Amino acid sequence: MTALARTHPLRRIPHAGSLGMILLLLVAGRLVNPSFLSPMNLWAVLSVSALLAVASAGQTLVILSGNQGIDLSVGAIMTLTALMVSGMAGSSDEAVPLTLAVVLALGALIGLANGIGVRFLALYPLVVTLGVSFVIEGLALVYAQSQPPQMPGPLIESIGIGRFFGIPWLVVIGAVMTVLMTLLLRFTRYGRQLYLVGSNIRAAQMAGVPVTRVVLTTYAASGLLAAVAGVLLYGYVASANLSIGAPYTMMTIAATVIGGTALSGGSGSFIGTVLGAVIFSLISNLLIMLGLGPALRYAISGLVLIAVLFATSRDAA
Amino acid sequence: MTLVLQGISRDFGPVRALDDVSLAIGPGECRALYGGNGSGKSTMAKIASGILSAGAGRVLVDDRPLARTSPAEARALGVGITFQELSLIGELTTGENLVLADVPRRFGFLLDRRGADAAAHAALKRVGLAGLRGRRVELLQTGEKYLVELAKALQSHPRYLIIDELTSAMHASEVEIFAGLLAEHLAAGGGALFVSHRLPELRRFCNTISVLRNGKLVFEGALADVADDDLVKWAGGGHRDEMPASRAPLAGEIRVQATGLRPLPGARPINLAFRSGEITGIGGLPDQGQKHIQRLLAGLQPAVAGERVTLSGAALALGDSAAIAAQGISFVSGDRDEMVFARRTIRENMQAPFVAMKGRPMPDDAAILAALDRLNTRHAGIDRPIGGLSGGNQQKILVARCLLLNPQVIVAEDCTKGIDVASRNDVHHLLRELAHVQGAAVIVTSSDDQELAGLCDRVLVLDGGQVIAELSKVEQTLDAQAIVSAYMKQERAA
Amino acid sequence: MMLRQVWSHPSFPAGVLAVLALVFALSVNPGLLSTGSMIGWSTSQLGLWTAVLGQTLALMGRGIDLSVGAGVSLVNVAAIALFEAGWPTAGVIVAMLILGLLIGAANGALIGWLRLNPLLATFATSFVLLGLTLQIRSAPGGSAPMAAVMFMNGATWGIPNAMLVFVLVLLLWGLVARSAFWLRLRATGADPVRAWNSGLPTARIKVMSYVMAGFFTALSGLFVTFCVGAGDPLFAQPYTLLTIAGAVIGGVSLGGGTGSGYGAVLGAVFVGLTSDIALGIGVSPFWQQLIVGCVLLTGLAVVVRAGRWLKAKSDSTVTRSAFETKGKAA
Amino acid sequence: ADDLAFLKNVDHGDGPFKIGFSNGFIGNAWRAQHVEGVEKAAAELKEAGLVSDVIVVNSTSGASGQIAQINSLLAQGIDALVINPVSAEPLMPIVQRAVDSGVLVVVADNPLPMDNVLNVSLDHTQYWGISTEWLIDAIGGKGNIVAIEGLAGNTANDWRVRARDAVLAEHPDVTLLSSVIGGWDQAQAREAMAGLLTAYGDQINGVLIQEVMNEGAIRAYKAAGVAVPPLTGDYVLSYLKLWKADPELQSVAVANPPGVGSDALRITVELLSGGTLDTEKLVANPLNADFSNTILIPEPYVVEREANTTRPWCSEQVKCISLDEAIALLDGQSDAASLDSTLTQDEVRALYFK
Ligand SMILES: Nc1ncnc2c1ncn2[C@@H]1O[C@H](COP(=O)(O)OP(=O)(O)OP(=O)(O)O)[C@@H](O)[C@H]1O
Ligand SMILES: Nc1ncnc2c1ncn2[C@@H]1O[C@H](COP(=O)(O)OP(=O)(O)OP(=O)(O)O)[C@@H](O)[C@H]1O
Ligand SMILES: [Mg+2]
Ligand SMILES: [Mg+2]
Repeated sequence: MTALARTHPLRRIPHAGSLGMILLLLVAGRLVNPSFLSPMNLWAVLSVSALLAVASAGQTLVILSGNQGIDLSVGAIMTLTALMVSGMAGSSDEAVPLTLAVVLALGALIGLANGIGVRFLALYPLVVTLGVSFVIEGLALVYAQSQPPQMPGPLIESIGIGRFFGIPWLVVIGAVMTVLMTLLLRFTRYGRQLYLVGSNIRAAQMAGVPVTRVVLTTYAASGLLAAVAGVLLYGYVASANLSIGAPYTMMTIAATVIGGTALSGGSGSFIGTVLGAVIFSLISNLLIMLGLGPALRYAISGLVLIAVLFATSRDAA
Repeated sequence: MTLVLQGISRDFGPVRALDDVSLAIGPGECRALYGGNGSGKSTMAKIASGILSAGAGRVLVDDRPLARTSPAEARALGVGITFQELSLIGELTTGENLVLADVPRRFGFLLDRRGADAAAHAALKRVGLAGLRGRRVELLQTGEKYLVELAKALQSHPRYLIIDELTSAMHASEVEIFAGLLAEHLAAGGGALFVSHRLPELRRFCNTISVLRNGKLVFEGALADVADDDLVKWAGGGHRDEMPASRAPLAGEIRVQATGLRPLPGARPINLAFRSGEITGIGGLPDQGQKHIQRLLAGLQPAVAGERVTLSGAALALGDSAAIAAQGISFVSGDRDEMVFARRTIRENMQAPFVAMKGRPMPDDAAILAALDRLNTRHAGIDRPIGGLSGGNQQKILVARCLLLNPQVIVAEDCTKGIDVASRNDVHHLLRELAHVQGAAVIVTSSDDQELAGLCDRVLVLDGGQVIAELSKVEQTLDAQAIVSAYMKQERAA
Repeated sequence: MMLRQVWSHPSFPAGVLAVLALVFALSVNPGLLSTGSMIGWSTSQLGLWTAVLGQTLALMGRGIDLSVGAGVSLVNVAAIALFEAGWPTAGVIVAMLILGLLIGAANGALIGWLRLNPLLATFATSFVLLGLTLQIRSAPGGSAPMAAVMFMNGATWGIPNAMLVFVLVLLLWGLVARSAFWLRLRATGADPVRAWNSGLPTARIKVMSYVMAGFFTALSGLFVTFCVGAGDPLFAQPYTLLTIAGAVIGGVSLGGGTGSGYGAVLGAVFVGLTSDIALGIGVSPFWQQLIVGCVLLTGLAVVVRAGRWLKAKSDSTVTRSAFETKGKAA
Repeated sequence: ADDLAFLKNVDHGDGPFKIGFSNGFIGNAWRAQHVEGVEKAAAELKEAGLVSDVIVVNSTSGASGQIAQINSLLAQGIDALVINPVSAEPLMPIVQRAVDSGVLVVVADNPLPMDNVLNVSLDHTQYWGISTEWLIDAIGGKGNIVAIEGLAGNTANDWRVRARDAVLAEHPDVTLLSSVIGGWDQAQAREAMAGLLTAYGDQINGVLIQEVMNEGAIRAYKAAGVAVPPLTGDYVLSYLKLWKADPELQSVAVANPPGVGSDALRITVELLSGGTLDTEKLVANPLNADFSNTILIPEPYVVEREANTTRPWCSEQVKCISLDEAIALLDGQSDAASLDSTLTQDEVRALYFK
């Protein structure tokens, strides 16, 4: 990467499209309302972005893994996790560690089930994860019925609104996740194998990459990271219902792709996804500020999304 | 009445693939297009047929300009092309593929099934495959596919036929069918542009030649006027492969012992052994089980019941390519689609096996560059995506990777497919060094019997999954003629 | 030979599945066979059955359409708005078909010409369409002409008119499936690069596939309008995922190029019956969604696997017989 | 009273009766409580020998799925059908068919604009009307407010917005700065509130917001470190606790009881069993004033921190209670439980029948 930048210092600014888009949105926001750039609003937008970025972390891995990889169960896993944390941990912090262990393990298991469907049954990822999401939604309903949501305890509470040296915890967590994910993708064996598998799965197999392990790990990690995002989402809003995670499925895909990860796999980075999440959150924030009615807001957000896609992620010829 | 490519230039990013190249093909003329890997032959062919746009220059078909980058328009103007990577769509039937570009219709929008079938029948009859028009292309055998590709190109009755390495994957009898059709086409006043690395074929089919080197036209004239040595020199290499009498192979121990192999479904099981320090070729007609043996050894194919392979005495985990690679068997194939990480950099491609396996120190840039230099690989920096290199150079990188790995066994499946003579020599030298100096067991196949004969110490000829001949350089029984007669005898007997 | 063509057809598993589901639904609830029930069932499913054909067109060209639901809803509320403005039925139908073609053209242009990713492009257009829908009508209401609604909810010779109408839709689909365009679309979807190299105008074909999908979206919206007789901005939202699930169960490949509209309809029939299965088992309402989810997941997995297995089996018969004839000839 | 169109199918003999209950969607605690209430009432009625079976189904695919499910319920040969419609108008043809086939149809929660069904509706005019009036009062009769609505395109939301606008029309000194959608989704609401806070800052004197989303909105304020202005609240226990724990929070909760489902079921059974409806209790259909076929279930409680019974909306049916009383009412239930009010069979008889 650095060597690349050396060869083409100007043409190779990483994420130039996304950064330009963010600049554009900030300028537009400033024009709409001077307080758009106030620290309060920026922290609010960054918190939302961090939540979306964490939710998109698993999606990024899955999309990087190529071979039509996509995870449509992210939203359902987030819902189930939020409900479970709410139902199990209750209003005290004592049960939080155990609850976290359980929901993260469950998330990873669901992801593993996706991976098994993709790798061993050789089904399209879209089909498997869509089917699994139907089942998870059903499970969430059954769970919520037997163990109704409760108010969060102080720990979860502070994830959502607390600050760490003036920085919202969500943003801190997002930043840590960004560092971890970048280390994972760039420097670990798994990360480098993931790019190979996503770039050309047959070639990876021939080079001796343990493809099955990589694919299973990727989907399991996606489930686990979706569970992490579910916990954060619960912290963000402090209550849960059965459709709370649903919007995140498509949002994570959009953030990942806007961030420059090719839907065909094998190229992209988590930083890109983070920028994609920021773009997405800025658009949403800007549209709320414009004070538009629902109809116009939907229509304009669609048009802006088209423009962003056009600017950041056209398919190659 | 000519196909004229005038002053064609074309850049791919920083690479100038073609630099002011002109050529013309008249009626009845078959022009050879020759040059080293990456010299711009395929690019030229693609520009002539409207698949790529020319950066500068123009294409005139019988004085009518090819105005847009559009294969459809080139086709309408009378240019037909066969692609080395084929333009057939596997999910469709052979018949459907043939009528695709020009679907017979009723009422303007409905598919005229009878008309389509008749058209497909007529076209396929010319290559002797009329009976296969209801079969999906993905179920055809390799040679059949190339014949269908040819039928498809001829289907629009082009005046100019562009053939990009069609014959390299064909078996001799299929080449004959091609030869007949080409002669017919030329006799009817058509012209042809023939791209190949195989000099004997060029001499057989063509009367004129254009030679490219680094995207520039270096020679144009009658083929009879140039000697093979000149061609090879132009193509970029220093000398023609004189097949230096290789040192007698180290009388190595048996490294790979395979028992109970069933190379073809239902065939009788066979046993094979491969020694260290020896290059073993597996020859024969296409699809006689060569692929199964090689892929089984590489762990890319699950074992059939009873199959067992040991490496230096230890059983291999058949079907597990990662484990087998870790045990020291490297696989390299000429099919770049399944070997190359096109979007990733050259460095990552070189390092892939090290990333895949634990416990091997990652080669640094110096080691990578040294390995690439050994093969005279042309590249613009190892942190550029490998996909931007020509096919031949990509291929060399894959072989150079084996050099870094220093494996116990190398399984090479037609690994010099479509690379120029000079590069081929580089690869051959490297394989010999790996075997004869470093003591690896090398197991190769090739679509070119000449190559097998030159490269290998020993060649096993397969037919119907059985070894029907074992030819050896030491015993002086090995030459291309011997390989061909071994399997031809078998075919005639059948 | 003929028999093999039946069981190796990509829609065969979906057909089996749909029949099984139907038999099960009827055995637990025989009343479903009455004309009245058939009317209720067919009017509730007609929109979905038609919309899945549009989804099939998009999938066939290696695309996808996440705006189906929003598109059907837009046509629905726009039609009602025109009725309320006093337009005659024929005028509304023509206008809505044009609207559908425009929706499709917008999707097609983004995907075919501007080369946006189909999944995200149609996701984005779904927002635009939803916005337009809410602009026209912010809540359910309005009414379609009584005569048309009565007709759609009626029966002729004991057969629900909605089914008869759907037969016409299938005939129309028959024209699509027999068209030269369909062959070119399959080629484009199966392998866009090779299709282009073969001389097909692949971008235009993709655009056309969405335009035609838009036509079926419009038909679906009109059927919804005439079946329910009112406008509802959210009515067809579930169609998006249901049509994808239905098409995939029906043997349409997400990779483009294979599958059939009839299979997709069978898949949609199955998907529509899943809730009856939950009802038939008579479980607690809180478990129903889980059961439906499991049935759908199993359906998706089993059908895709079974379809592939049958295809492989059929293919091996083909290649084996090829070996045999070759052997005989020699 | 026998000429009432919706009563023409009440005669199904002596029973016990078979009843289908079609619930539109089941995705939040309110709906869960709603369905649970129905199941509980059903069990009781079964015990009493009044009904033989109550088949409860949810639609997992919106209105179109609900139509199919009602169709299947009809095919099972039911005497009466109770529906909580996903949306009203699209269900009319299938409901018409149910009526034509002799099934008694009672519509719970959201009404249908038909004259041959009995609507047992919640009063959404009250829900946001009272909320709006309270908020206007809380900000002193003038100032600026923002609103966060439920799901765009939904019948109940639309009804509530109309009620709000009617109240606002009478108070020209109160400006609605912006009304955005929150989709009854906590996360969306928090994001929306954060945006509104940035856009209007301290101009906002009050926040008008529907249920489910309130905690999200409050969190937006807390995260921004800004004091929460008067804000309309939720009627679930978790919100009431949160309100109780924050003495600064000025709020109100108008209960929208999920028990309307069981009430509707009980009314249905009473009708089948030959009860004579007290037509005095019927009001005009909220969606079509020409029909008088609706029982409006009043919002049973309006909760303020200190009970204020002098409010104009207080009545015998709309009880004005204090926060502590409300919490006591939900004592022992889960945090997700809504403030509810259900009638017993005797109460139903006494209230709505002669
Ligand atoms: N699509 C492409 N993108 C980038 N570079 C390309 C592309 N196609 C060709 N090139 C470059 O253009 C040059 C000429 O390539 P071309 O394929 O025409 O060579 P060739 O003569 O066919 O070589 P070979 O014998 O290896 O096939 C090479 O340097 C190659 O790297
Ligand atoms: N994704 C890609 N990006 C950049 N260049 C590419 C890409 N795919 C192919 N090319 C270039 O296109 C040209 C044609 O590739 P291909 O491998 O088919 O070579 P060929 O000339 O047809 O075959 P041969 O190497 O056998 O002569 C090559 O120069 C290759 O480098
Ligand atoms: Mg070439
Ligand atoms: Mg090449």
